Amino acid sequence: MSAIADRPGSAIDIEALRKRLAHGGEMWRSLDEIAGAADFRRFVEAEFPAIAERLPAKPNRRTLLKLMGASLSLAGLAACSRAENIVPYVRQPEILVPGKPVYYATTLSSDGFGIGAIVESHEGRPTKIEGNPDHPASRGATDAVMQAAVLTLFDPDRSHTPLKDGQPASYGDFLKTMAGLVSRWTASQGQGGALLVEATTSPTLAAQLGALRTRYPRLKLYRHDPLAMPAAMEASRTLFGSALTPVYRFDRAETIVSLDADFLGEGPGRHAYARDFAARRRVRDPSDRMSRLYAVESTPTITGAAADHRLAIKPSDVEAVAAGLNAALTGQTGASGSPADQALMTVLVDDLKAAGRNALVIAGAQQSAFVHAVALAANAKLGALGNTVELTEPPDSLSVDGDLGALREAIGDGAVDTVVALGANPLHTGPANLDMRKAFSGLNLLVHHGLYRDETAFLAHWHVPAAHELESWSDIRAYDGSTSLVQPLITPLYDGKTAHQLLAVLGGGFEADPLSLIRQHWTQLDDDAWRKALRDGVMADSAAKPVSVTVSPDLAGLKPAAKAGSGIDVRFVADPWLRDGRFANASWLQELPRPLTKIVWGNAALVSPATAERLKIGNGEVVNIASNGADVDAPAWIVPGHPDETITLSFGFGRKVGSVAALSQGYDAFHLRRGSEWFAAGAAIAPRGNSVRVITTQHHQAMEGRAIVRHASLDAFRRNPDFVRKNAPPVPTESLYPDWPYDEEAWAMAIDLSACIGCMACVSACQAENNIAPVGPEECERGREMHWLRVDRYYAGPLDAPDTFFQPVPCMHCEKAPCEVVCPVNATVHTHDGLNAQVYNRCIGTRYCSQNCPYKVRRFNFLDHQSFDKDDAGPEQGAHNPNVSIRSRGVMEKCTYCVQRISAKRIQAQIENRDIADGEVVTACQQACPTQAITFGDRNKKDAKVVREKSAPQNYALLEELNTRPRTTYLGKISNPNGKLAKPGEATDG
Amino acid sequence: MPQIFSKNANGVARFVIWGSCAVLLIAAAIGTILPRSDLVTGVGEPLAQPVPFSHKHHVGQLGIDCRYCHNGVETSSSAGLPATEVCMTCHSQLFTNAGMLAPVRASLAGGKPIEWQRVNGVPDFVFFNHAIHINKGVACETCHGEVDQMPLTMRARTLSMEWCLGCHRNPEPNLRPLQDVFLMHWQPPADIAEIRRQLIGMLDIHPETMTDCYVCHR
Amino acid sequence: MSLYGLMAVFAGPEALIAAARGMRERGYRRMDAFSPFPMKDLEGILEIPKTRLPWAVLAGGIAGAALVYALIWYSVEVDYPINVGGRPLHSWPPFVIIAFEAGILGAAFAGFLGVLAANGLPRYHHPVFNAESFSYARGGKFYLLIETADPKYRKGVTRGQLTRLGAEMVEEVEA
Amino acid sequence: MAEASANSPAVLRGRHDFPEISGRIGSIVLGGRLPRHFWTAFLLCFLLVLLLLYSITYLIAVGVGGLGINMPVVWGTMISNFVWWIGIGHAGTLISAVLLLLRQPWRASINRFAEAMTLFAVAMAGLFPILHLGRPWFFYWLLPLPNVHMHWPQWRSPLVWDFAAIATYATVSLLFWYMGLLPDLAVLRDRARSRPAQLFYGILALGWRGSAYHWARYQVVYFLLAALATPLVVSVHSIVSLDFTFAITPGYHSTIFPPYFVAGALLSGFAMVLTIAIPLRWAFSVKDLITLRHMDNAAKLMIAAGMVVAYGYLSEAFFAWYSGEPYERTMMAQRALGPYAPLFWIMLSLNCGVLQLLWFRRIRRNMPLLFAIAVAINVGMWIERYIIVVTGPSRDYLPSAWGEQSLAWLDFGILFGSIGTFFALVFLFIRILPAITIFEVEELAEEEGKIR
Repeated sequence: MSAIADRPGSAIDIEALRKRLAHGGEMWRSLDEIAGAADFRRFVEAEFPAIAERLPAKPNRRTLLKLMGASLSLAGLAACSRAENIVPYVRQPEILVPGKPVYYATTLSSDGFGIGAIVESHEGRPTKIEGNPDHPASRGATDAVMQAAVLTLFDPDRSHTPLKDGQPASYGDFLKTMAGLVSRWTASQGQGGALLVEATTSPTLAAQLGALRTRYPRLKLYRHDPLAMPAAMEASRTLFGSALTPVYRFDRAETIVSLDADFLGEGPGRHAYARDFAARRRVRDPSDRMSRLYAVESTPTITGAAADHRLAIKPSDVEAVAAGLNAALTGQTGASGSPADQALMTVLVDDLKAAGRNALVIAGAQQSAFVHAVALAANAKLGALGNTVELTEPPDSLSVDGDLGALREAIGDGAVDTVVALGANPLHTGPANLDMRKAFSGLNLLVHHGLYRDETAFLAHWHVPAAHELESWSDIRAYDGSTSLVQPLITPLYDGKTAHQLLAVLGGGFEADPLSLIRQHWTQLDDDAWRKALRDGVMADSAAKPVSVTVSPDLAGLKPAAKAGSGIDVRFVADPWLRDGRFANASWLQELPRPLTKIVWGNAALVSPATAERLKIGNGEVVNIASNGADVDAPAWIVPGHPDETITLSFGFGRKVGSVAALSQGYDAFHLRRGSEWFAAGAAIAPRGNSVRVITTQHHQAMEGRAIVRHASLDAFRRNPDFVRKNAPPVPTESLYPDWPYDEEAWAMAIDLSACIGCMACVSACQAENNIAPVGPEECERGREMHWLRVDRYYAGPLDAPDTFFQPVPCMHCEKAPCEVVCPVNATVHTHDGLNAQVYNRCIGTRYCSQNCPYKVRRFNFLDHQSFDKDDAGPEQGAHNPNVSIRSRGVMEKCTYCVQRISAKRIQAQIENRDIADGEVVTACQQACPTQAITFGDRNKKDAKVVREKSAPQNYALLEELNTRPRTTYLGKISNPNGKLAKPGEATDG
Repeated sequence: MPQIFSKNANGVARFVIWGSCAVLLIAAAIGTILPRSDLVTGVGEPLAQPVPFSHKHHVGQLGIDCRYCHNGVETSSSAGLPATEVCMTCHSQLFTNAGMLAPVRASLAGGKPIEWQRVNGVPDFVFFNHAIHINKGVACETCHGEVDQMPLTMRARTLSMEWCLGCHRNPEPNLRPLQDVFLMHWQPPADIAEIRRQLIGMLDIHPETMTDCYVCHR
Repeated sequence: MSLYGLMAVFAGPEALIAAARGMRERGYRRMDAFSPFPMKDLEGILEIPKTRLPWAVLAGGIAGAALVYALIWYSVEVDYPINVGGRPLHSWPPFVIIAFEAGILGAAFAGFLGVLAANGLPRYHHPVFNAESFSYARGGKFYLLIETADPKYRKGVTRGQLTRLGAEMVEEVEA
Repeated sequence: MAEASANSPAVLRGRHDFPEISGRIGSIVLGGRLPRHFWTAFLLCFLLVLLLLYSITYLIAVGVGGLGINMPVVWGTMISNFVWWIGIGHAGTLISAVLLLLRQPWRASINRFAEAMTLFAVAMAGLFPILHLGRPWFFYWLLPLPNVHMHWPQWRSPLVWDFAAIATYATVSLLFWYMGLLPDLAVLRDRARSRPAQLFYGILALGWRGSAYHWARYQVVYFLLAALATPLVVSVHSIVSLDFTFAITPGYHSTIFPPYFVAGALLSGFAMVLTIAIPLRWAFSVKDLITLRHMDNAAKLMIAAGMVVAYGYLSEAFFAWYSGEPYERTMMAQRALGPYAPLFWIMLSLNCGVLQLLWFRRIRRNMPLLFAIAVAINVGMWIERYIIVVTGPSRDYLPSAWGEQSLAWLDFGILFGSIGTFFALVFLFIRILPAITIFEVEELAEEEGKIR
């Protein structure tokens, strides 16, 4: 009941009103702090003169948000004026028919690895990313970061022009400087020169680097990848003498043991892994089998949430567990000291042995070489090596002279005086203790190549805008080594250059054309093969071949590295969407709730309930985390199931550059990092006493004993297949009203809760497809976020080791829709095929429908989130889907089952005078889902997939006792715990 | 006491009462008629175009098919405007230095598109699809009128929701055999009623599904 | 200047009633009484016919309800049938509510307009206002008007009778 | 019966004659015989009117996002203000219509301003459903109009019923009120000295001359209107309550609402009558026309209505428990113990606690105290409406969607602005029209034989 302490001024001036509207105190703190900083000032003046004037005052958040939130209309409701210009082509491209989208295959980079994508393009405007079903790393799935690619492409904050010492300069001048550099290097064989690259798998890039190094033998090459996880390589190097990377085959795995591995949420293979993992757990009939997952983890992850048995321990204890596992498997005694209780270990080991070659032990990528070695040894021992695990040449192998630390030393002792940084932003992502700012300041020449005018860009003597991956020609390899091409969807908006071009420049190729650079590398492809590669989005059988190896049982002398330190362990994680902060300026990603915490527009320090109790801290209370010399202030956030005496800090926030990034809060965990390590033992935590707001989109975590997510163990399911009816309210059988006939199509959706891993891909896909406005932190804090589809997260069972459930909640499209009868203006009504249609232009905003929606899936435009003026609309409007109306202020909106897609398919079918085939209409959420948890189709088609799903015994409708007759139904969650272990929380919360 | 009001006050009162009733009625009538009148809908009022393009000449006199310029009409939601190239296919030969075509030549030379004024427009929250109408036997003429009589293009129908629904509820009277949809001044054959009844079945048209909101609003 | 009638002023209600009754017994028909507040007894004495306005009110109510219900029915069944929340097109219970309100409205209007029409109001200029003594304002005064149109009206006689019936004063009212 | 006996004071004290009555009442208007602080008080109200205008402009300019509402609680003060004002409107009609039918003599001297109060309250109430809209400028889409975009209202929606009910209620109250005014307007017309006043009241009086024939028809129709207004007034607040009852939201979906809303309306209505009458009779020294008896009866009616409301609270809670529905139960528990608990308990203590004081005659006859209680009840009833509006959706079916709304300055700006506007209108009414029915008081005096 806190009234917002915000007094109106005297004059009634709309602009002033808008400004005063809902600006939070701390919201701007971050901006004010840096307002003084010279480089920021320069950035602002160069970028937003309008804001620059306002800086001393409190800027108008909402104009700002408009400046960068993808929020502007292509199809504005206001554009009804008579005098409207329409502009034809001068020369119309062959393939292009105005009004018909074109689809191209390309590949997007995820921490340097490729994930195949199909990009929808309207009149040459990429608007939507879909997964490429033929690409091994995508299998048709996407994730939030991929979806946001179109947003970052059109982000007006992107670097527009080259900068010389922070001042706009011409690319020609840059080339002159480079010419000088090239001649110097040619003379000195690259003496004193260094290249700084980030994680990459591009064969062409590797080749170019190779060529450069042969051209300048003294040229040094460093790689800075803040999210690098080198342990696996180390392990394989020590074990087999060669760097090999594991590729897992979950489609073959029966018993899976994860040693702190978040294989569903992290890593370049996550989509494929999730697909296979879910496929092995799809149960529709008591006779079906399903795999079992034991997860040991040092921070809550969606993998742990999906596990049948989960053990949360300090990161430093994982090795002990690994040792215990190793001992148990190799039959040694002395699994003592393992924090895992014996019962679990024995059951786990039995299951592994039973599974034999179908067992799978996975080591967390962040974990130490020892854990990896144990995992490899275990798999080898069980015969799983070559079956569920294949070892291949790592696609990102690149022989470098070292990492950022090495570069720092080289600069320090004067070996390097010129650095060309490609993409990397070490000033933000580098370990604090290196003090790269100081090091770089001493350089003769620092060239930075990146998408944004980030921290490094402002320090650099020369900054060159990079081409967005949707603007670039390149090539890239996937987690399994398969190679695919990256082709541009649009010519560079801001005349950005690809990394290949820049390397070519360093090699003296000043006029190099981005396409030919790639094409040259692939001379072995004839034009047909090249075109095929482009069309398919992946090169046929280019995946790396598995290498057969033998593991020495003694783990080649690898020993546990970490000593179980006293004090609190710090566990670093990369933010699932912002990664190392490179996507901090994407409002979609900022506003996408984190899978487990549901936190948006900031990050928090996650702790377990017990630890919080011990430290007497509550949610949002600021704590100071001090670890080897550095310290950072962060708001605490209590997460049930978080390991005790451990605190999870996430990278990616605390960015100060970029107008969206400036809106968000959060701390910069890189301050606490020393090298590339992922754990720090013995941290000290001191409550500060004050607290800051942490914005979350879900405030209540328990199901209150309601039959919302209905779940059972596999055994329970076998005993009682329709467990979803057990201790759930009875279903009304008849209605007061006669049933309405639906004799054409009857669209319906089924969501398999066993398959849902809560990765949020569906939500971001929905946002991209349906032009859903980001609303910014204040509005989110007020609970006014606009996502049509939300993924509810519930906890059940004991506080310290709860079960975690995810439930995607779109509109249920009730046949007896409560929302419709209360709308006074027929703005929401039913269609002949049973859609609960929402007519934006009819809505007057009584909000009665939302009031009467038991699922609360409707979203309201409380404020003017989307402007219709195409002229002052920034480039972001380019990302908009032209087939979906932009909703104005004061209008209700909600999930439409992607009605624009239905209409498109229906029109197509009707033109061809045929029925709509099953699976022809695919909703955005369904298409993005990596585990195919969502099925959509025509309920009237007897053989439709959705009908098969809904005929499963565990099919139920949310709140079906209300007799709203939802078209969206759920398949109850079935887990597969080992009967020998009493699973906590199994009985509760039916 | 003396009269406060003069004798004719009663007359005035009566006049005021009946007068206000009349005013109300007239206002209601205007409110009903005006939105449907050409003043508001802009029917029959040509817009000034950068190039005074005459459908009368190109369609009526030269008999160029609609699809020659509006080539998306059968396949796409948008019928499409002719690219400058298309104009120049002929005008590189004919009227090569006619003054009124200067903007076209300039456009091709400068690669700068011609900015036409939209004549037949619907609000942005209305999603109209040309292809489906053409493929279901709704002729160009039906909505765009007799463009071959238009020296300057003008709106021929109100394009109001009322007008759209009129046909969506009962499409039959507006259907033609598919081969005739691009014809102008089409004379229905004697047995048109029968043909239309067949078309409804043949083209699988379901009027009951055509008044759903999302047919136009998405 | 023709004469409209004779206006007799009485001190109190009782006097007026007595006078009215008296004049009536003397066979006067065309007369009217004016009082600051309604006086039931006068109705009988002056044989004021029972008003038929209640029927007008009833008719108004029925008309209002019927019209609105018909409009609703036309809109949901004929003009634009839509499936709203799976409810029947003709969901009469909610429609009745609106019809009820419309009925009340119709009845009220019928009553209000009816009474004005029946009373011939507004009538800003009326002969009785010509009477010097007639003021509806000061209250306390009660008036009896005998119209010249009355067959038994004889100027002197009538005036005498009124005075005898206790009129404080009798005044000629011009038409 | 001149001297009021202690236990039931007379409805009319002292002896009067007709000129005196009409003179005293009329002179308030004509002679501008206003108490000292009349205009200062009016000025205060006028400032609040300005606040209302500012707030509305802000609301239209910025959008309903300026209010504290959010998901899931998308309804807020706009709705509770609406229900509150409508409720206040009810007492007026009840006094004037129901008491007229029941031939309660004590209605005579208070019905006029009670009716005026009704009108102004309904006028205020009428604002809120429109201000509440996300796109207020389209409110007329609730009407069946012959437009080209083919929309009809969705007749099943309680909001459309509201629209019909409020419109009817406002119109009928206005007609009823105006009809009651006719004779008094005639009085003012004839008493008026200045020509403008004569014309003003003359035109409004429609040439009323008190003919016996007119009185006869007038009486009949006036009673008929009263007979119409009585079911109307009940239906109106029942329909308003259906806005909630019709919804399946826990805490809304309850059959007790219609009677309990009507009772609540009377409670708040009479509270407001007292809030106006007590200062009025004091300021204009008409204590002998508006007597203790009126105050006393109003207070008694408040108790009666209040007890029904209390029963409403009780049965709401009871049926939430008795239904066995987890949703209803949780909602109810949360209402009493959750984030809105403080409001809830304040409401109970005011509407059920403070109310009980009225059992004591000494308190009922103690004007300052009675006034204070009336104001307290008004506050309590507003809170009740707010609680009903917000607690349901804030704790409905899916816990994941639970959340509370806040109150922004705008919420208060509009609420207090409307209160100020209401009183400003009351002041203007008192200044321009007779606040006490002249002809009925005279009739009363006649019947009670209190004529000198």
